Amino acid sequence: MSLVVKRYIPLAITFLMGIIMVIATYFLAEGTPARDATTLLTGAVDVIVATAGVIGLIVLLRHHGVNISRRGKYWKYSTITIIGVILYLIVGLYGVATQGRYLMLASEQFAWVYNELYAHMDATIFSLLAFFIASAAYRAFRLRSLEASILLFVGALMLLGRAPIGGVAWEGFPKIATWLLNVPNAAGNRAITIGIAIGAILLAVRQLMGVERGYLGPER
Amino acid sequence: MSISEKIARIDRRYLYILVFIVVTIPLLNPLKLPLPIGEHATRVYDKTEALAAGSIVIESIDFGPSTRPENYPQMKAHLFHAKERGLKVVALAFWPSGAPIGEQALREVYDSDFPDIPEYGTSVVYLGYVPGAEVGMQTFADNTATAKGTDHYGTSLTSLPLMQECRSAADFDLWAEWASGTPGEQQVIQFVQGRHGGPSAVPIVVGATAVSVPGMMNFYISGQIYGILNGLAGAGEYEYLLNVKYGYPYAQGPSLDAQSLGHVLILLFIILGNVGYLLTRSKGGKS
Amino acid sequence: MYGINDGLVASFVLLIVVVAEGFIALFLSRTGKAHPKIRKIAGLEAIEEAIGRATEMGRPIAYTTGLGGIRDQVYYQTIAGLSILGYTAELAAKYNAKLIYFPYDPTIMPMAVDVMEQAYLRAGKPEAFNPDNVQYLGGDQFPWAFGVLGAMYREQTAANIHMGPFWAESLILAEAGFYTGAIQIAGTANYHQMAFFVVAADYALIGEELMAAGAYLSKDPTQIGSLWGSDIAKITTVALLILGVILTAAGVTALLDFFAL
Amino acid sequence: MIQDLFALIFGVFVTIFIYSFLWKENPLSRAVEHLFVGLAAVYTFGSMYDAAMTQAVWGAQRIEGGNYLWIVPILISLMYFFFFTKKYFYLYRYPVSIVVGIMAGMMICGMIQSNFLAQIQSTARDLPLIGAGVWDWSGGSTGIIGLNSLIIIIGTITALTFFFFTWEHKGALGVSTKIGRYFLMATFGAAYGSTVMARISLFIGRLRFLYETSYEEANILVNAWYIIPIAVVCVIIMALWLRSKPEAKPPEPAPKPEKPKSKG
Repeated sequence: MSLVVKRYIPLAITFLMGIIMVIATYFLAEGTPARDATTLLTGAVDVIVATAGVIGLIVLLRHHGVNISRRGKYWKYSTITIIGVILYLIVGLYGVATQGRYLMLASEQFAWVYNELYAHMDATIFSLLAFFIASAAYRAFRLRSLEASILLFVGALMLLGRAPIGGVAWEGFPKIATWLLNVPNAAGNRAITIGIAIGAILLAVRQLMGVERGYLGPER
Repeated sequence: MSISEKIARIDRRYLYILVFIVVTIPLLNPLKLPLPIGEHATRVYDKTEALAAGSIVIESIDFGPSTRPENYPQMKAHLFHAKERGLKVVALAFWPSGAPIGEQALREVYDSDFPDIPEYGTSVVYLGYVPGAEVGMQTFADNTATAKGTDHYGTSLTSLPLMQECRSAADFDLWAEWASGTPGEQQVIQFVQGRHGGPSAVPIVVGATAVSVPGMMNFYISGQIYGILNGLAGAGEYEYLLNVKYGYPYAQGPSLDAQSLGHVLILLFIILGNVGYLLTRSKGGKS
Repeated sequence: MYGINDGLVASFVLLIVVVAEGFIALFLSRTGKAHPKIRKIAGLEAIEEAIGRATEMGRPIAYTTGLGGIRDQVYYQTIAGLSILGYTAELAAKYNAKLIYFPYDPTIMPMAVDVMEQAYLRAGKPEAFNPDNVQYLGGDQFPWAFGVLGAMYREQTAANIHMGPFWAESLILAEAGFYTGAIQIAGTANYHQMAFFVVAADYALIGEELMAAGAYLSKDPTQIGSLWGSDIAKITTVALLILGVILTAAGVTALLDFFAL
Repeated sequence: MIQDLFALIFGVFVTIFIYSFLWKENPLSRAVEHLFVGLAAVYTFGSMYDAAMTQAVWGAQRIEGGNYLWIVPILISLMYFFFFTKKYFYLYRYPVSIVVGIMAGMMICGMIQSNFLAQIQSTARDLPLIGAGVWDWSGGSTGIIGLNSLIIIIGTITALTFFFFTWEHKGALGVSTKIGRYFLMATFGAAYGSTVMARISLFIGRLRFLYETSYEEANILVNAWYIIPIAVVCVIIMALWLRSKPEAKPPEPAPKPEKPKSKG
């Protein structure tokens, strides 16, 4: 009994939902009430997962709270996280209370924190990549083997062709870069795309059939 | 440690300092290097230029602050172009973080009082954030009114004349996608173009971060994407084209100089690394 | 009654073909009528070695599934990543190594805890599982990436395993992770990020290899059968490609017309 | 407004502190990291909450418009909270199984159409091998159209064979997978090389923020770069302080086993 509730019903639900979506796409004409109902189903996804955000918040607070109370490693930094959560949550809840439709992101103060403070950290961390891409190229683009050399030369030609200066040095560089992008790159890309499509479809089929159910728990 | 080993294993921090210096110099002191104009950007320009005045352009702002340096100048230049050409613009964002950015661009291009301008509602509308990601796109293409009932400022769509003209994908003359991830150009192709008559019915031009451009080439070759602005260089090329005809400021000059030097520096790194590698290897072979 | 929607006939036929091939292969393998052998995937074989090394050094293993959630288009990569998490956690439990998992999207947190708990149970050490080793780092791309980075440095991880959908943070993790001295195994099916994993990580899984990983590691004939099915589907694809090119070159448009249906 | 000045100062400080990570993981970058994670958790919570509100509550066919059916997904959503119980932990699987099923169904249809069918179609349609002028030099970045077509066709097929899982890569298949791997490497090289521009752009974006932003009000003018030295001094003080502390050295990492790098 318990296995039925724990495993088989969820599997059956997954299967049913998958089949409904496939049937809707192929057999239900647009604009019919049945099709509209399935569109609502996709909209419901956002609602169904919504509480997970609360879970994340609680788990984070619990993790750092426990760390502080135990004076664990780096507990002082844990207080920063907790203060950040509490302050931003207050801003957000104030926004919810004052914003006409009880939304959080749309409230002015919440958006201000995001655009004026949060965005700086976001963009800076992203820009670390300018350094990492340079050091990774330095350390990994070596003439080790034929494969590595192809990687190196195509990469170097792209670098030359994509930089404005490349075209000034020799007008052929941008053309070669465009050709590399349009021809060999497109070939590899196409194979990867097709491979992923087949792999993903069969993964989904395995999953809908309950064959691959790594995520659905107990084997016992 | 021998010299060749040292060359092969330079501490990464020195590389970082070099990157920092080399990118900074041209920003402080522009070098004014010339810029070649590529086919990808020209096609975006020509497509927009060829549209009849009064055609409806969807400007889909699907990026956040993190890729703003690349996407923003592209989008702004294209908005300017659309305005100059007398096209009707429906701007919207499928990314929540795109909504404030879109508003800022519209203010800079149209007027700082946007949306309190006479043409608002007739030749330009800003819908703001449209929720639902790819589902939202699909709904918007099926019926613009059901995706979102009001514009960014709470005005009902029924009271905006432009939205009466722009009811579904059949009315779109061009979809300009400012993309940096998911949802992005792939979702537009799948859920808007794919379901509404293909590339001839809904042509798509994309302004993308340079990282995602190689992945789009397939769609470009197959015609599903008509033209691409490739990263900052694409923005620069577009600004340059607009500069020639409309006198739009070519602001990306210093940045593109910095790009050039950065690329050359990384090439030097690669060469240096390989010199060190080959030297150590040949030594290893002897002993 | 409704028929097949306009423009989707060819797509439906192809779907049926791919799924049927998968099924037949799966069925034959399950009933023992065929015994497909599987080729080695170096990146997956390396996981055990990486865990062994972490055990020797007494340092933890960092595991991530990228920006994976269950509510996005690439959810299938997340599922694949969680399958590999189960395998990795089981090995880690067996070797008594500490495994820290950094979920990105809160929607998969319960799944991750479930998967790891079951893995420790399979290894016979349910008491060794500490739910605190599933560390949530705020479900946004760069805070998450920076958090993982900081944790990798502070914990001095001996192995970093990244399996799932990755975006720009792929190189942040793979390159910065390199300097902690860890073995790095990474896999993604996001086309534009594979290059960075290939360049910066020690072992990389490319595209479909990630989706096949769950079946590969399970050693379950049913699942391996479905991999065999995917190979057959690929052969069909190659045949269609060649046929299409030849027919088009010969001026016969029948196949293209069919695809346009 | 004074908060704009605060935002400016904050922006400069976090930028410099995060860049200090490039030197090493240090208390300042760690502090920013912890703050950022905290804010992100709230942001994620907010965006998920907003998405649920706009989907379920606001709108003509939603609860606002009298469609109380939308309470059902909200109730299902609450099952996630059984995460915190020991006995009914498994109930979280119900919302998950619904979502996974829906996503699987959507994904299958999308994949077959755009990643599979469209790619085969375009290989057959857009890659001419015979025809007028196909084998002539057409210049520019195109070269010879027929040759390009041939390369793409061969590249696609050989690279696809690389993904065969249940055949040994030997004999003819071995040759094919080898060529396929070369194509994949070229693909990755192209992706890497063309990404550099994007990454440098981001850094340029940050530099422009540091150099060009300013705060102006009445008779006060604060340029962002005024603050850079202060932030840098913070980093230097921190570095000196770290140096003065007896460092608990982590054990030297054991050498990695020297194995031929697998790029597959």
